[in-house]
Amino acid sequence: MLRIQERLHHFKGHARGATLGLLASAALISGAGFATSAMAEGKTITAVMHSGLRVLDPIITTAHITRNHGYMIYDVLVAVDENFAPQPQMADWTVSDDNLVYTFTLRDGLKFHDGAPVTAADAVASLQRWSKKDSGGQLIADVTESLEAKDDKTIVWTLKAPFPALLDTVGKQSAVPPFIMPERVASGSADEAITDYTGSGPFVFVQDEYQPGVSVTYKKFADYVPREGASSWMAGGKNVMVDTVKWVTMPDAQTAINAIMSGEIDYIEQVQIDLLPILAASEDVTVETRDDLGYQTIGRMNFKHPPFDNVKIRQAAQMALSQEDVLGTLIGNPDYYKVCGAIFGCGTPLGDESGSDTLTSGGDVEGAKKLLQEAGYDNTPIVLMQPTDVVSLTAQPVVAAQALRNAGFNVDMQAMDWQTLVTRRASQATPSEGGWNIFFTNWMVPEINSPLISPMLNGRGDNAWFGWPQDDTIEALRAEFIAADTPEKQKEVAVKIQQHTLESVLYVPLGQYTSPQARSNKLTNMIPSPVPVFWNIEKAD
Amino acid sequence: MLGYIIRRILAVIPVMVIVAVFVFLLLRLTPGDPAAIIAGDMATPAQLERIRTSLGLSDPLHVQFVTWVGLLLKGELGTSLISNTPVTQMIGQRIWPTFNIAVMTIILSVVIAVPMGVIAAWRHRTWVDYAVMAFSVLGFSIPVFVIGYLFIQVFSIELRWLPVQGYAAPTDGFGKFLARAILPCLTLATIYVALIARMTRASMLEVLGEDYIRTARAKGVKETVVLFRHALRNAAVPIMTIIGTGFALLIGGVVVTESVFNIPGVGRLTVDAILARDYPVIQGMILLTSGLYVFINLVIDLSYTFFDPRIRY
Amino acid sequence: MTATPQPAARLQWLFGAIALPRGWRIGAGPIIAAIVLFVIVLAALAAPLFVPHDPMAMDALQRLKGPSETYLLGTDAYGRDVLSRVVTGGRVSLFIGIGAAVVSVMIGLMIGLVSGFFRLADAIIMRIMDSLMAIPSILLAIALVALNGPSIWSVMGAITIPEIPRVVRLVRSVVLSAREEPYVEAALALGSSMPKILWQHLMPNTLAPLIVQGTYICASAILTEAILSFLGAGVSTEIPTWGNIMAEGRVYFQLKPSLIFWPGLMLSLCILSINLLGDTARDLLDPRLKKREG
Amino acid sequence: MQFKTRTFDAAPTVLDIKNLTVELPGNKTAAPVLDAVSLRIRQGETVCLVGESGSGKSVTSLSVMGLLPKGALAATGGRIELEGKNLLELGPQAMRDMRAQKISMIFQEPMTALNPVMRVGDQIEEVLDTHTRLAAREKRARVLDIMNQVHLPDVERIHRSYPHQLSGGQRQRIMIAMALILEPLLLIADEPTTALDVTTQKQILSLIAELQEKHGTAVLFITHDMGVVAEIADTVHVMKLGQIVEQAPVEELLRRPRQDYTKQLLQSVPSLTPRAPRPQPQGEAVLSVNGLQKIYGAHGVFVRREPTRAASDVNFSIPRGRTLGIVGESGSGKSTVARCIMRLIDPTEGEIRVGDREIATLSRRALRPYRKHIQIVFQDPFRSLNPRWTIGQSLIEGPLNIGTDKKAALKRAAELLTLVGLPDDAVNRYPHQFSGGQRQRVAIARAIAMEPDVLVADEAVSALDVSVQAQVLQLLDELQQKLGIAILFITHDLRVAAQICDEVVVMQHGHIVEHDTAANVLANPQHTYTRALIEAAPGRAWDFANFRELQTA
Repeated sequence: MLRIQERLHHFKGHARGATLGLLASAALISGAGFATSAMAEGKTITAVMHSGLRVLDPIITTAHITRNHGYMIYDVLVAVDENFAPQPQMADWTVSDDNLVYTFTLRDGLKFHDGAPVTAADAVASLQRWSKKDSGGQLIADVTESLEAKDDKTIVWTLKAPFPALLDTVGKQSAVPPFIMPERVASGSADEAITDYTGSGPFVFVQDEYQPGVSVTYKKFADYVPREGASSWMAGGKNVMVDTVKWVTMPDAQTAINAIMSGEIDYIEQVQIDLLPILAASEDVTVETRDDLGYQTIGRMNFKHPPFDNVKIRQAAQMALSQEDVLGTLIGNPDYYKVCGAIFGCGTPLGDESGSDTLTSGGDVEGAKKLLQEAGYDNTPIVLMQPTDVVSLTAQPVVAAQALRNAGFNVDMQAMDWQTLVTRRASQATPSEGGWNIFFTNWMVPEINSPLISPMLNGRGDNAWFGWPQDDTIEALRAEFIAADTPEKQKEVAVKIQQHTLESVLYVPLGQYTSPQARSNKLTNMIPSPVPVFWNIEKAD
Repeated sequence: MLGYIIRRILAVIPVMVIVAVFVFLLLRLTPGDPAAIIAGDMATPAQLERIRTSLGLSDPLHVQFVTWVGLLLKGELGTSLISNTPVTQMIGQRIWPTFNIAVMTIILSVVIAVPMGVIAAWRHRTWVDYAVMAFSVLGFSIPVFVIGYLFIQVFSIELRWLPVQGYAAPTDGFGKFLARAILPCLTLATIYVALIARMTRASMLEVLGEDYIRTARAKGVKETVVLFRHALRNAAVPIMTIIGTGFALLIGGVVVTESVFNIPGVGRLTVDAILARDYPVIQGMILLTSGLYVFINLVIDLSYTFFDPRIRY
Repeated sequence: MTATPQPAARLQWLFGAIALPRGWRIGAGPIIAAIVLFVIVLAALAAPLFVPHDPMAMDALQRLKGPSETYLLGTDAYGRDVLSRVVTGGRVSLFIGIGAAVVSVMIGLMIGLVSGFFRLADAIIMRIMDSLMAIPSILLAIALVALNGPSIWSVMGAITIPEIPRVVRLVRSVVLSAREEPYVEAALALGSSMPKILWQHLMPNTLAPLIVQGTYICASAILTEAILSFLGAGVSTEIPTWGNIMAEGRVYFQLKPSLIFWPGLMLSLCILSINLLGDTARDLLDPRLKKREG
Repeated sequence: MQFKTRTFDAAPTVLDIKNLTVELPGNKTAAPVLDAVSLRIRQGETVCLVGESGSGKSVTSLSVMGLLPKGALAATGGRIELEGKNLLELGPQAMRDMRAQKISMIFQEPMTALNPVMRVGDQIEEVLDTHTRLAAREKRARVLDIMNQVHLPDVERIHRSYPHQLSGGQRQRIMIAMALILEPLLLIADEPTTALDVTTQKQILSLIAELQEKHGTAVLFITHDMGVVAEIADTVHVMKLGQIVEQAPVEELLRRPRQDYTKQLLQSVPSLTPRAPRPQPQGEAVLSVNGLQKIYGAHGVFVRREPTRAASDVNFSIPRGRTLGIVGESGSGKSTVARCIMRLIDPTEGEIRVGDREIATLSRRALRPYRKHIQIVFQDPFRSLNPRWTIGQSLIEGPLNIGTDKKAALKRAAELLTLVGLPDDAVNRYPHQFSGGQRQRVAIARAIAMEPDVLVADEAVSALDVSVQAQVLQLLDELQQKLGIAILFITHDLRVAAQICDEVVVMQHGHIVEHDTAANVLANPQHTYTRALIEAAPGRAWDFANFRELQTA
């Protein structure tokens, strides 16, 4: 009923706007009916997220904002806690002794936002759609014998060969977690975005107030039954303590900071570090790091074309780079960055810094020059792609370009918007014909903290991630890792992978940084998490 | 008159067709792939290709064009590639902030600029004239975002009179709307005021030299009556014209102002769409703004008859 | 669509415009403007000879520093010297401004003459120009920069193209009204061919208004460059332009207003000077204004 | 000729200008614009102020109105007394109160003098709004009354018309109504009939006289036209370069001018006497026009306007060495005919023969070789020469087009300049360095540089002062005798036509109503329209050049 009324209101606003639209004064008073629509009732958290939400299908894209959206309105079977351990969320599980049969049992009281109960069939459809898109899911799919709903509550996943990391993969929090959607939604194509946004998560997506790229509103889902126990990262009880959460986008960092200081908004997911001094002046705002792992910034070269098809030249380039310079320019404040040579990130179980000396100690320009000479570099220009419209990626190319020039590279830095960059990096043409030699991007540490999921460690040539290394060694090492069944063995393989990665320069880790958030002091009980979640948070009046 | 209107509306058709073809080709020749945006960082080339196909981007250009034109003729603008929302709905959601701010800006500008220009012309070559001219040159010379930041710094941060940013619809309370709209409007109005004041002054200077002004004075009519009753109406046509052509300038300003003041309007929508290669949204917006520009100028042309009875169509 | 029906009489003044009016007076304003502009241009041209630092050299440890002896105006977010960048930034900004003015005037002149002369071409050309005018120039410019990548050339092109229709309209209206002049009819009666009349009698009439228009285009091109940079569609951050120095600096507006202030000041002074000179040129070339002054 | 002979010795003085001096402020070196002008007007008197352009007539009138352009001109000496009050000392508000109540003014160009965007009734009413407090109905009654007094037809309709919907004569009547509605003591009329056709001029002049009679208004009438002076003046003041050189009652001045300048001025006034007939020339006509027709009409998709017949069924021919005049009022189609003949516009129908070549239907390109045979001189000497070109460049443009060597062309240009009475070093100078009469000579030289058979003079002397007009007419005559050119002379002025034409064609509404020798047309007009034209010519019974009544032969 409520929805119907809202729609009526919406429609009336529209019609009235259209008829009176030409009369300026009339429109001033009445026409703008639904731009912000009805005011949210009760307690509302207004949050500025790192980017605008535009894609609503969390399976089709790996964009963080869409994943965060997924955690708002969907729930997952298994979730990792702050110790990287998989914990039951929607389902408990048992594993057969031969590690081939996983049986998940849905807990009681799970309901979709439209009131229908969550069934095993929904979960199976969702997992199947997910496993078509997610790289980890694809690995599991390769060894899957069957995945079926035994009854309304029971899901049985039978494997052809053991997959020790199955629970970690199903429970991972980043780069496409398997969100559970109703079967009617999940049974659609994995390449076409969904249009029905019914989930079973703690918040309900308010479609009428959704403005792509500008704002999105979530209402508390009254029928959500949280799991018992305290919440920890993605796991545990998701207790919603406010009525409405509203994400708004502010294209301008300055604006957001002014807005939180004047109390117009409650939360900024990522504050630009250079602007922290402004916030320091405010007594009403707390700046803190919610996720200590943060991000890894990286450089990736193109293995298909000269000069970076030559490993020596790749090494020379890596040698020329200094993490300190990159991070110092990008972040500036040492409190928020960490020089870290570990490809799996510092502070993670697999993290190890072997072989990263030059990167972490300010670079070795002379060594790079020498190496470059030995490699017989013929002054082939290096096409370095620089995005102009993504704040967190503007510094790396500029600093790297300078470092490479210092080492004797002939750098052709080409500025472009991010869109052009993501399109162009998919091109395997030669750099002079619309291809490229090197670009930079950032990963959340949980997205690269394991050889199973880190896209850069794929060595399958044309099927690998952009840059397309053909590297059998890394493939062998990854197989070895999958087979490793104890943490100790896994760590051992991980170190080998670390060494090999830096030696053949599969990619260049340029250090780790965290992104502080700002919250109004009215917000309390925020749990630490790499995903900015809105359960547990309380808001004072 | 009616015949003229019909002819003018018919003349709009080729213009809009050229705009449509031009924009379509421009966009499709632009490097950039909406599929890559949708899929994110981890997508493989095969996945991208599948998404492209499902969006219809793999079809030959002319097929895409025919599809789009077919939609247009049905009065639809298509569906956003990125957010999977109908373009008309997206524009519908975001047109009102822009519209309200633009209308308020125009009203504000005319109210400020016309008297400024009239007085400057009347007091030609006095300090009033020089002050008005200095302002109008200055208004042209400062980038609109600098003006915006200046206003924020002064009125919101130093004086704390007004909110820093955001937008509230008039339905949420007129005061609330006004508090948030006044700075963007002033920012936008600066250049518009400069433009209109300048044109008003020039046009008035010309009219004030006319014989009928001398006649009016010879009748012993008061100067205010001479200025506003006799001169201004005769000077109105070029002023109206500049208000119409200045509309294009306003659009440019709106794009910037919306991002400085965080207003969820169509200006930002368009820029975001361009950067994301969301073709249907860009095409829809450009078509819409072009159509609006043409329409406004048509209305202004017709309004000439109101100001000048000699003009008959 | 004919958006702005220019009464033919409006352009009448252009025909007497060649001989510099005798007894012309210039106030202090334009002279100061000329000096300011001269200094800015000279400084930009000679920048490599005297700026204290390489405007592109970065120092991660010297980010966002305030003014000091080494860095007179402080440093930016990459640890580059603001003074050097601001002075050098004029090069690209002015290049874009002047380039856009010259190119759009030249192309517009050619198209406008053809359009004013050939009736058939006129109909087609003016429809295309109307269409171009109807597309908001800033959106067109962003799209063009996105198309070609944000190099200096593509930014210049993106600014130039939307200006062309305005020049065409101007030239065309001058040509159309000049065609009615008795001396043009006399030339026709003397057996001069139309192309000759077009080039020798009509084209010179367009020069005075084109010079004025050119200064305005130049000013607005410099501004547009700044706005494009602001919207993320400008020249690469490596090469300083007034626009992208400000665009980068806007994030730090409250912390370091000087990042916007100095380039903004240079930009505004420069545009102010150009506009003032344009106004002066227009006044000098406009005998109607002279007449009113007595 | 019946002159006004009333005396005003007993009449009270309305306006007394004493030693009025007007100067350019901030320019002490320039000669004063008005130099100690003194002038007195008494009740009921009509004072004419005559002089050529630049003599200061208009400045005098504007001084009285207090309407000198601010900053450009300023009264620096003397007094202007109205009823004993010095107007120069009044404040702005007091001066505004004088206007329309005590002094009114009507201007030359009734189109531009009326506000184009206000209904004329409202414009008259504004005078009442400004100076009186009347009820709306009373106001309207008064406005309609004065409109009736100026003999406007259908006053209700005209009351709500805009100026552009009225004829020139009606507009001037509105101006007069506006000026006289408050019955001022003094009416200043600044060339009020110059922009009007002669027939309209006559009506307006008699209207002014009638109203003056009725209200006893004093009139200061400014004109350059001696004919008008003869018709209406009581007293005449002759101005030259800011000074009054002579003043006298009208008959006295016209019969016995004392000053040389006045004599010279009077001698340049052409009379309505036709020139002595010349022997009929031999040979073929060099220009003949047959059944010429020009129809303007829009054939738009959505437009349906009545086509305008600007000229129809026009026939005439000119033999070598002779001058044919086309006379008519504005809108008669005379200029359309000239432009068709020049092929500046394309005739709708008919043939135009130059020599034995039919040119009416030739394409523009094919026409070019025949252009040399027929040349034109335009009305406005300020716009007919390219301001960016030297005189030399303008003169050789045509010869270069027909393949003359540049050096030869330049040499010929210098000769031509001598021929038209200009120094031959003028080749290197620009048009703005010459006066209007000189430029018209250049334009004539440019035309004859092509050695044409026919010269079309389209109102070629209308924009010139009478003295210059006489010189240019003489030049044309001389050239015709030397070179044997046929001249097609387009004019609205019968006197001018009488001076120079062998034959006259009278046109009205695009048709030829009379075509005969000049002597016959003037002495024995057949058509009523021709007669009306002749009768409307002011001062037609006076032979100004000889200071006596016209001797009818």
